[in-house]
Amino acid sequence: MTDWLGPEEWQALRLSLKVSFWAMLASLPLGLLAAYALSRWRFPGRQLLNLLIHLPLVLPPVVTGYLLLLTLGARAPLGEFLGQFGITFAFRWTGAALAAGIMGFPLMVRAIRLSLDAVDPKLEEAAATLGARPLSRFFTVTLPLIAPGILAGAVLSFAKAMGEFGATITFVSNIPGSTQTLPSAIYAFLQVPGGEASALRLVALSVVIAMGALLLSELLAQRVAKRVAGK
Amino acid sequence: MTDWLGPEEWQALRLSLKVSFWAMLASLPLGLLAAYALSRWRFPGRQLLNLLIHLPLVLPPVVTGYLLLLTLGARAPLGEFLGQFGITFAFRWTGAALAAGIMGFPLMVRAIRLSLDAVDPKLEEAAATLGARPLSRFFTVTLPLIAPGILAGAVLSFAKAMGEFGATITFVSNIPGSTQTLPSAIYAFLQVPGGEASALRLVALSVVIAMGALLLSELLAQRVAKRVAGK
Amino acid sequence: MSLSVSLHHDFGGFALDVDFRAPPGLTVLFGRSGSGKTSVIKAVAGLLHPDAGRIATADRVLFDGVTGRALPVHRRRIGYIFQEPRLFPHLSVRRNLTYGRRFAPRRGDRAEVDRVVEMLGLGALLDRRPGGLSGGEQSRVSIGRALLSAPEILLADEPLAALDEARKAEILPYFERLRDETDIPILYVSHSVQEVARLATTVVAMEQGRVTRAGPAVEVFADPAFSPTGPRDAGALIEARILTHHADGLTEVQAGPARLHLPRTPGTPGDPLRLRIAAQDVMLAREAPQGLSALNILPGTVTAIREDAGPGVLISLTTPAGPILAAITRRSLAAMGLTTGTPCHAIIKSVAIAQREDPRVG
Amino acid sequence: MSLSVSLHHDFGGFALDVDFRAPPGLTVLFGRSGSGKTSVIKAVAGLLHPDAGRIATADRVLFDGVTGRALPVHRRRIGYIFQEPRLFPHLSVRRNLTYGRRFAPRRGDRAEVDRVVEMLGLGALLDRRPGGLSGGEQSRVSIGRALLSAPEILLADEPLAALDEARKAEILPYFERLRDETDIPILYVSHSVQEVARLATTVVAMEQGRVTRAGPAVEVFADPAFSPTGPRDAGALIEARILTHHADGLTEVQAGPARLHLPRTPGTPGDPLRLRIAAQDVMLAREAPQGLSALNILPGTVTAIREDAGPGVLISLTTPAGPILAAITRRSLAAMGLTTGTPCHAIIKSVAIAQREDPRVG
Amino acid sequence: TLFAAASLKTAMDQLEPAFEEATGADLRVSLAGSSALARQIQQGAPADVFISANPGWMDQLEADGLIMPETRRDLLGNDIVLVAHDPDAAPVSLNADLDLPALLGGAPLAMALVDAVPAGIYGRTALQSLGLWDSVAPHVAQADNVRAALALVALGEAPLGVVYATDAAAEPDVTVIGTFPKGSHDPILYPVAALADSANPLTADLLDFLSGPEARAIFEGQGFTWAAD
Ligand SMILES: Nc1ncnc2c1ncn2[C@@H]1O[C@H](COP(=O)(O)OP(=O)(O)OP(=O)(O)O)[C@@H](O)[C@H]1O
Ligand SMILES: Nc1ncnc2c1ncn2[C@@H]1O[C@H](COP(=O)(O)OP(=O)(O)OP(=O)(O)O)[C@@H](O)[C@H]1O
Ligand SMILES: [Mg+2]
Ligand SMILES: [Mg+2]
Repeated sequence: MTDWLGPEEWQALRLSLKVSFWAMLASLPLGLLAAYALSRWRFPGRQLLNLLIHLPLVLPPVVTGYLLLLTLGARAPLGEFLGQFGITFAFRWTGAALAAGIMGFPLMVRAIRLSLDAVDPKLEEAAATLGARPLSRFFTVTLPLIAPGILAGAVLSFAKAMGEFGATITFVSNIPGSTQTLPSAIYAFLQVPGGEASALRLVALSVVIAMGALLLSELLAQRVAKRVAGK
Repeated sequence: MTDWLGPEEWQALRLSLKVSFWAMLASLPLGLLAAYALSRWRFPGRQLLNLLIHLPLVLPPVVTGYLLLLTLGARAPLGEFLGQFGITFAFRWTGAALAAGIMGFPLMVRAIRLSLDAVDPKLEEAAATLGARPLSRFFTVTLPLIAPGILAGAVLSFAKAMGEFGATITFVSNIPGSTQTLPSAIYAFLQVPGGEASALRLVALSVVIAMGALLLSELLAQRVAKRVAGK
Repeated sequence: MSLSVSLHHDFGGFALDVDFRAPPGLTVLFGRSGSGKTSVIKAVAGLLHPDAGRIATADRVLFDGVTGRALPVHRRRIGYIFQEPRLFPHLSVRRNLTYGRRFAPRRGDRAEVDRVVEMLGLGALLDRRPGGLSGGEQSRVSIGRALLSAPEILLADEPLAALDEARKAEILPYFERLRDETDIPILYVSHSVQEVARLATTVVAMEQGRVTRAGPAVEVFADPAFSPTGPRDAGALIEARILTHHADGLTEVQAGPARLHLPRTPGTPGDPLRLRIAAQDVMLAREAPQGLSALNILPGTVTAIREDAGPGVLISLTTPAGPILAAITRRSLAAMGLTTGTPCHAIIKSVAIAQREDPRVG
Repeated sequence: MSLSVSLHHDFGGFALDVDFRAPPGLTVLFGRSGSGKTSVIKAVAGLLHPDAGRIATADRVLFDGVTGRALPVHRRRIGYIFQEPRLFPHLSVRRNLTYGRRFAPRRGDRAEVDRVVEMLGLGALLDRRPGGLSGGEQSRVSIGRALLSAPEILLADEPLAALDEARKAEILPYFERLRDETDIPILYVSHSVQEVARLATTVVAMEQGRVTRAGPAVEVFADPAFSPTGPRDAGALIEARILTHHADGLTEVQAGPARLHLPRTPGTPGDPLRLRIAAQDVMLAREAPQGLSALNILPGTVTAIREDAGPGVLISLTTPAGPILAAITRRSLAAMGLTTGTPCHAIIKSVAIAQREDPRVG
Repeated sequence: TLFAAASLKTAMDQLEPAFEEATGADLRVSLAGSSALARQIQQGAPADVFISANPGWMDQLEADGLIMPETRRDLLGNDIVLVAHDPDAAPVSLNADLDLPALLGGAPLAMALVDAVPAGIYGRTALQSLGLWDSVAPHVAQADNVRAALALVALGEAPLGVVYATDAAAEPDVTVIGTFPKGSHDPILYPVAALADSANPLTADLLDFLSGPEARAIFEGQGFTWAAD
């Protein structure tokens, strides 16, 4: 395996996994919150939030990356501000994770929201009559019932992150070891003559990984579904 | 408006709308079928189909475009075969729609599938006892109940198509008037120093359009939800 | 038409093992919660695929465990009133009701819809969606939906459980008419002795997934050993025929050579009628009593005395009207010195006879 | 503790407009399908936000339409047995049952769980999930879930509708105990006259969203004008006290100066007891009858005669045991020449008295 | 850290170990589109040296004061060529008489984006100055970069394409049938410069190394011309 992949590629793989994993994990709570807000709350600006979440889907990835660069780059006010607290995204793997997370965010929110919309409010009502506070209700009733949606959202976000590169490369460049992910590496290979074979190898790799994640999520989802069906 | 946009941009806008609309519309029946198969049928190769559908999410768009070129280009066997029936994708807007549709397909299928999984099979059973054949059942019970998922899938697919460019430009290139979509135009502007302002104009345009589609879908979804809730 | 059901199914922890014939008319499945009634009905509907068995009507095999052939649900031509309403949430009440009609080979006339809507009191709800309906309203829609699908087998799983007595009384006659005027086999689950007594042609009693007793309702009910929910619900069924309607609101019926009075009962002279005389409602006297408000006094002879744990005993009597049961206390048994063969009189209040839930009666 | 409910709500097409006080004990909401019972209960639970009104117990205001303040559902400390089971599909039966316990301020002891599980016969189902349970099993779990949440107000919407008689008889005493031994206000919806008669401290009758009659159960039931589901369900309630248990299985009770015999009834001498004597089960005689199997014969005087459309009439009598109702035919009325003030005898079969559903009786 | 246009990847893959060996330092090379890299530099990217495939972006950075102007020099040069898919295609002479549309036979001419990507711009300028542009413009399929354009030709989707000589040389499935005369377009240059913010002591070494003979051999091995010549 280590023979088959060069050390840089090996690094890119590890980084991709790290970036995708954290992109997914960090999006989860936010995605849940956003999906919940969109599904259950009526507030001014709701449709604006909805649009904002969908933006990365509509914008060419380069534009998303550029916007990130403009807002969270080392020179940008917000970026500088966060930098004071030791939070920097620019040209770090965290930035890659952020970009990947943002690109996968609309997919995650949609999946969770669809599940949320399908939860029978009568069950939440029942939990309330039994004395469960809103938060307890959410964790004991809503959350287990939307598990399939969360799983779907997570796998979509992960898969997207494994494939994302347009926004990532625009935002944090393509620095081996710190921001060069598999897709960036694939991109670079495709930029030069004769790079196709190498690119293909990496493509196969990311396909295998995504397939693993997908199978895992399907397995988990099946379990959840069985539990809920009462088998 | 026509002043504000150059004639080529105007054309790109029209083309983008056309491409996105058809990408969405043509994906719908296939997406429904795929989602149904994945949600309800157990067949060998099910997970393979699942993976295949998710591929465009995982692969860098360029790779997807390249694969399309390899399979459906004018010189590719399948492409030539279809060409005999007058079906060509290469360098046509149809190819752009195909690429966009494929890129949005995983999103659409997921959304529909989540809705399908949430449909209470007891209602389909009830329809069966009332004499409804599987197909009638699907159209009179399942389909109306998954309308929110279909809407979500459609809007995701449309939004994705409005933003897609990597696979599109790789597959069908950028021919003004026949395959130059808004995102390609935006990308082009971003390649040259000082092109940001022009790019921004087009970005704003696609955002406005996507927002419109989003709002429309939310409105429709609300109506559907109200109907089902019995209000 | 008759329906024969034989099936075995293992749920893991619960095994269903039944074999019975439902002759033409209405067959009641009777049994405690969890005894397997719904499972039997689901198997007939095709929603449960049993491990083995055979389900068939005179002219159609619905399921054959040997060949493994099972008719698909939608081709069984059943009307299934589920235990819970299961309405289509996205369709109006009207479209829920008429859902099955478009798939029916012979589509009932529009008047039929109006009749059923009228009977179920759904007129004001037709354009509503099920979401906002009350529990009873939902269950009425679900009854209507099954009835209007022109079924060739009717499966009713506790259809009236959520309804008030008055509403039940409006719907019961419809089931009676189905039972008497059509050839459709009806499987009917109910926990209500009154419903069972009134409707059942055949009774199939279940316990823990097995049939413990099956037979014609009249026979089963005359048996002092059959007290579906404790001895206090014992009662005999009597087949009678309407004689005349009196001006004071009573209907006189002929049961064998005997005549009985009951509150006005719809029907024309000559119509057959089934009466249930609850064992509790029968009083016994050695001498023919005088000056009582009770109108029906039947001479009879004690044929059996069944003593159970409780303070009561069940007395079987033969009377001109047929066998009846009386529940009296041990103390009375002793005081009156009744034994097998003792002649005595059964006193039945007229208003106690008969089709209890019908408000037009009484 | 008492609960006062006053509310107005317009559903568009259906208006709810009720105002009643539920004194300590169990208050039955009684009314036809669609009359608004569930809506009232939902408002008390906080699941329906009425347009106006006020809902309060002695020490807590749950809803005040004037200030607009409504206590959130989870802080109302209610136990709500919904009309449909509404179980949590992802939790085992055990975790469904104990769901409310962790939120209860005073957490009942574990023995309480075992007692409720035992009473509801859920022992074998604890590790199953609700999905595969039978209808009756689900509704039992839902009863248990509400009872185990240590509620301070209990709302029960047709809790026993899906259960067989034997099961009902096992659960009813639990509600009686709650009524008699705790201070919890209970709102209870039921269509069953027997359940109502047995449980109700107070009866609130509803029709089309309005209260048509409300008052102590004994009063309401003694009123010949109150026949909840048609005259044939009329019947008086009598308050009595256990005297002795006889060796032959009968229990003798004291009702005023009169003594009555009924089948063995649990309780120790001195315990209060409520009896329902259905008007149908009472026979009248001008002379004290002899040699009858009926053990209870009460002298009385006719106080009122109510004639309705049907062939029957309702006679109100005063007897030493209290006011009772008798339903007889017009023909008997004429034959016996009864008018207000006529002395006569009421004949009641001992087995007909009392707490009907309890299998330990009879 | 070196920011280099992605088209230099193969060369950079060889340069990196060579430089590391020579200096013992750790060189990191970030390869992306010139526009992306330039924007990142504008936003404070931690780069030390930038090699652009597009002089325009370097001008922009210079105007912004982001590079050390004295270190800027043109490093590499390149040619644009006309390539054909058909291995037997006859060479053509690129002048005003060439009937490109006829050669294409209705099929597209693959180029990079003619208004945005350097290869496309050079190609368009060359065709314009040869007077061929107007006739061929409707047939041009613009890819997002040269490699994609080349792929179109390699796959035969487009019979002809206009690409860099370096790319054409490395692609076995295309045949060069003509080189655009140097005068028909602006010189194709890859400028290099140290960034103003660079505090790395090795920056100067890297610049020297890039201009050194070892680097030259590597670049020329890839078909680039040495701009200093
Ligand atoms: N959202 C609503 N819109 C319109 N009508 C409604 C709505 N909710 C309830 N209703 C109507 O209010 C009436 C009372 O409903 P409710 O559920 O309180 O009846 P109920 O007395 O519990 O009846 P049941 O015994 O059938 O359960 C019904 O006729 C119902 O259709
Ligand atoms: N999938 C299953 N797995 C295990 N047990 C099951 C399954 N399905 C049903 N059962 C059990 O089979 C028994 C019979 O269920 P069924 O629904 O037929 O009862 P029922 O007679 O209709 O009862 P009820 O009167 O309560 O509706 C129940 O104890 C139920 O728990
Ligand atoms: Mg059942
Ligand atoms: Mg209700």
